[in-house]
Amino acid sequence: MFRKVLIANRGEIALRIISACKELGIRTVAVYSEADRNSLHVRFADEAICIGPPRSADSYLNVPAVISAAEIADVDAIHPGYGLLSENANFAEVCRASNIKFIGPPPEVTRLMGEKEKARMAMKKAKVPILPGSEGVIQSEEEALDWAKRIGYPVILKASAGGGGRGMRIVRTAEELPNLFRAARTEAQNAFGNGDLYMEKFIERPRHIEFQVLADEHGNVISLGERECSIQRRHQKMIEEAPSLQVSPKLREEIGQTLKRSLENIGYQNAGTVEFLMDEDGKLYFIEMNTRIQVEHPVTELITGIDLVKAQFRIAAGEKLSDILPAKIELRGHAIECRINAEHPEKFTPSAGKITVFNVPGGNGVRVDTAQYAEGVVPPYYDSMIAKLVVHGVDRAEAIARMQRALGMFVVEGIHTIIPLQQRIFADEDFRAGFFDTKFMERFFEREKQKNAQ
Amino acid sequence: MFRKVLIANRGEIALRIISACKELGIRTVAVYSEADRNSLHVRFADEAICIGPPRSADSYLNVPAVISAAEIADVDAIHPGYGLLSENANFAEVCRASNIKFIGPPPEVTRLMGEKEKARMAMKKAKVPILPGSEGVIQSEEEALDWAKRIGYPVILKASAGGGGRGMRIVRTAEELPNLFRAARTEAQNAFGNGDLYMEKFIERPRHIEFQVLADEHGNVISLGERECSIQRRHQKMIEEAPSLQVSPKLREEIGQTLKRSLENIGYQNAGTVEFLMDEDGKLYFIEMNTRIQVEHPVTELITGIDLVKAQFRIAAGEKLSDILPAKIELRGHAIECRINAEHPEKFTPSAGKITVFNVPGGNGVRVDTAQYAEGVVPPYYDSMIAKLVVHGVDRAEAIARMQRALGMFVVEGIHTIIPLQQRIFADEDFRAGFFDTKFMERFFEREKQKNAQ
Amino acid sequence: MNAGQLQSLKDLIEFLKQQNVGEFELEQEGLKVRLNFGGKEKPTVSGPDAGQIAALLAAAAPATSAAPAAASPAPAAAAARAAAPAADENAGLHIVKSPIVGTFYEASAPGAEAFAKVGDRVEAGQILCIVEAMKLMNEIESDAAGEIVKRLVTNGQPVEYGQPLFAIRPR
Amino acid sequence: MNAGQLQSLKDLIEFLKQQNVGEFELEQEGLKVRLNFGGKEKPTVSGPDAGQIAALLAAAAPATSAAPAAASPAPAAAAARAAAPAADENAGLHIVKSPIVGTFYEASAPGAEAFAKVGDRVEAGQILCIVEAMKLMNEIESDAAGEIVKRLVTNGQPVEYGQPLFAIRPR
Repeated sequence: MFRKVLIANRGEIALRIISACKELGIRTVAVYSEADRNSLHVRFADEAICIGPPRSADSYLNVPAVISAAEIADVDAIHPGYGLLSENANFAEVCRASNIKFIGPPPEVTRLMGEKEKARMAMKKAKVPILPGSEGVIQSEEEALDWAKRIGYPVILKASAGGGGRGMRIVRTAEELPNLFRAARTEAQNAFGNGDLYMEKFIERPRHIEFQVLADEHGNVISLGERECSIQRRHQKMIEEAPSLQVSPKLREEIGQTLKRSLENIGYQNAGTVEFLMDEDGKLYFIEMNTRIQVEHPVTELITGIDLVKAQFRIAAGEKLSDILPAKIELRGHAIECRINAEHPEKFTPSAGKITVFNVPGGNGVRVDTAQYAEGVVPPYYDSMIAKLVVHGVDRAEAIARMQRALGMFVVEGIHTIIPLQQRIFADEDFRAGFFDTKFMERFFEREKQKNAQ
Repeated sequence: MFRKVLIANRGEIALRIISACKELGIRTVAVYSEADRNSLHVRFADEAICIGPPRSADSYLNVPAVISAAEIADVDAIHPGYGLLSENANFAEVCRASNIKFIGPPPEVTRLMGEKEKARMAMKKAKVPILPGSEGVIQSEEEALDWAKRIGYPVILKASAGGGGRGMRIVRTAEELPNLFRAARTEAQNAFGNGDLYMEKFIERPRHIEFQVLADEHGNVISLGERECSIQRRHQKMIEEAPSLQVSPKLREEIGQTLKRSLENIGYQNAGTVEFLMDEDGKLYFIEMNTRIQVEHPVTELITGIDLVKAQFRIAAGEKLSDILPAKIELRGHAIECRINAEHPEKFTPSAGKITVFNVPGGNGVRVDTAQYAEGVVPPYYDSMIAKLVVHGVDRAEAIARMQRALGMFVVEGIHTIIPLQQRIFADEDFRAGFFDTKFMERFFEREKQKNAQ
Repeated sequence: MNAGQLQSLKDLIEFLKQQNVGEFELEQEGLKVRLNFGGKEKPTVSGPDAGQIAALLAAAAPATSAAPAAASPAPAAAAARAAAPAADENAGLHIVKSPIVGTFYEASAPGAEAFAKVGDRVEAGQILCIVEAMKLMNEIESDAAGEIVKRLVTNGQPVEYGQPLFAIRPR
Repeated sequence: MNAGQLQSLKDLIEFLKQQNVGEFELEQEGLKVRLNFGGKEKPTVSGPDAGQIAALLAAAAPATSAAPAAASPAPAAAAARAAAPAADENAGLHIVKSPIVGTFYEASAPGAEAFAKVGDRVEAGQILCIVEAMKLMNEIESDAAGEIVKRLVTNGQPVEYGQPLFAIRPR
């Protein structure tokens, strides 16, 4: 096992990784920006090194600063957490060159999965169901009409170079296609300097379902089942749960086997998450793979009893999955996570500042992952998530009841949080019935607006 | 299910019960003394009623005050928690007369189990192994010699009326018996005005092992396995764990079956704990039964996945065990609880006062039950336990490592706590190896004294 | 609380009564008030009235009527609680508090004359009311001599330990 | 820090050095200092010396030498950190801080002459030292003109972002 590890992250995930290290007997080195001098990840690490000013680009995302800190602290390994440098293949390569073990897959795999089209093709080859779409760039309106016919309407046009909705058009009939194609191409050209478009099947009410995998460095891959992450606001997940009501044991087993085969072929290593969209008929389509630990990993930990971050370290130290995991993975009960963001619960403006009161709920079946504390400060420079409230119950009904009582006992004063919004979601009939998709929050806000207007 | 319940307790257990009620959809009424006006059990209950001044005898132990509060709040049931009125059969009777359901066994059973000699005889009749001893009062030295011969040395003489070590003598040989017998009788006579003595087998290095049971109101009893509670200071438990390393699956099954039979005969109802001593050969002897929820119930909850407090309510509402529990109870992993007392970690003087910093550990496998918070006050009137830190791991080694990291992250300032002592215990080789008995803490302090003297 | 706020509260109370609301919660920054008049039938009054709510509010929520400096609730002893309601107008008054939890009755039986009314001059040791607890009628004696200037609870109302019952101007 | 405390600390440091201690932690009410000199071989110095420990201590633990009023650590910006060590004796001095994390070297190569020594007069823009990060030798320029009155780190010592390197009395 490693002697000493640098944690190239901040906030709750840095503390989560430090906790795992402490339990494994690994010494820890925190890095921090000047804004995080009084953070708990600094307090609870064995050593701490200031690597730059508050802006992430100058500190947490500054590869030379992080690597220098690793060198002067003389660590064996770096855990990147999520976000920041976690999916930066160059960083993983510098680690390798510096003879420091990067806790994650090799840079080649990270790079492959980072290029969406290549990842899609690799998964398609391995027989993972992917969203039907055009192969490569569509050159003309005629070609677009042809693809749309093969894929079946509705389809969506997307900019090859793009993101954030620009150069994107939903097309429902052949009649409207030519105009929309031209509009998308112009928009993409203006936004990205590149007018290339491709086409995918459009799902009106998709669910976001993802599978957690672990892979050792001896060619073995295992799937630990799925998480349901459809409750999102502007593509940001807010609530995640496991298992999904929509995934039958048979489907879980099938996807698990397919992922095992495909990721063994690709040479995947360490923890990863394979994201799918589920259509209205319950069919899953691969969209992308995240080559790191995920924010919402605790829900999988609670139902499987497996510590995923410890597993990451043991995998990176060369252990085999068969030595890390129980012989048979059993899913037990139901887990739900609420992200607690420091945001105004209606306007969603970030709410940085000093926390005056911080009462964390506890008791049976409640887990809180946070690096915040009473009298602590939420700096304005980083992600607004200040805590994850996770519950475990014998079934979804108990988990929901438990989350409601825990949300009611989570007292944060001095800043705004979305706790009141989370409470309203858990009181929502559709949510409680499991009747939702990634458009749920839009409808939810619409319903609230109408109610308030009455 | 009940509509509204009064919680006749304070501190963490009051909050624990309120949490269970919230998850079951039951309205809650807190009662409080003037010293607890700002307590979390008052804050998180739906209603709260002040029942008296700080002294427990005038508030929490004041039966008319508690019953009056129940009447003016119009509750269906009272949950007594542990301690205070929980094993007061008269209180349970008043509840019954007032047409309020007492969450616990019927007063007759509480009364039987409260009289140790009767409880012992009832268990003996039901073939539960009891500590060998004299039957009733020993009249003379000759009779004492006779009993000692039958029981086998060493034996212990105890005052029938007594407690607290007075009138108690350990006898290792027949030669020393007559003198010790006379001394014990004189001491008992002086202390209690009653010189009656009885005799029991003396176990040099006993372990304290207890079995959790649940019993419904339809005659069904089940054992949920044991807890190991040998780490005690002055008969106060400090650390509890489940399962015990000393209890084989076979022994667990045997004792479970015996308890099921005997408690079904007795007509036991609701939750209870049967306490045993284990001798050096691994044999268990019944000592007493606690007819209430126990402080250390969370370790059983963590390894069984059963919510014991919710089960108490469901049983009291008339549900059957077969509807409350899974078809097969499986023990999963290992759980340990540390009691966090507001005491000086070396001198053990109680440490009341204002808490200035209160950082509760969280993350994977950590549960904290507490009613304390930053800026909260520990009043000097009550029990010194301010929190229970409970961990769950795949095995004892992981649970110990997790407890160590969690203790290190539990920051309490403003008052003293025994956290530093708990940390030293978890670093102790004998404790880690599971090599301990109820005398462990005496030896531990002796070893520390010797080390410090060097 | 200024005049406007007081008026709003009165409106609210009237509305609550109109609507037969049995429970009421008020939460402000650092302050939480809970009331519950639902449930069992009261033997002598048919339901809560506005005066009763106002009295309970005053008793349970000192911060709303006390000076702004006292707006954040400190650990409050019963004395502080009792003294706080309108500290200004109660200045110099002695407060008789309930020594037990129970139900307040003004008279020995429904329809009988009240033990004490506003304006009465009472002696220390004189019976002022009854608080019923567990079917026992506990006579509550005055612990001061003087004139009763206020009764702070209504007949049939549940009272906490330490809850103010009467205000007396001592002789 | 009074004279007695300072002397105790010096004794402790000498002792630590004597015992070849490679790591050192100091914790006080609300203050935690960690040092680590173990691990990789330093190219030019064989081990930590007392001056190095003292300098790091001074840099990392402002509260120990600052006035009692500053004893509880507030969120500290680098400026505060740099200015704090012996605010009294550094008053009026300009502190040159490390702009990057790395290893401090006084000279361009082992054995070569140091870029700057105490007593030297330097110009703004003049190279004072090198901080090595990822095998790159980064020349650190002075951001003030004046006389170097103190060097706060030793050759081969690891330095944080914002760590004070030199104290300059500005011209």
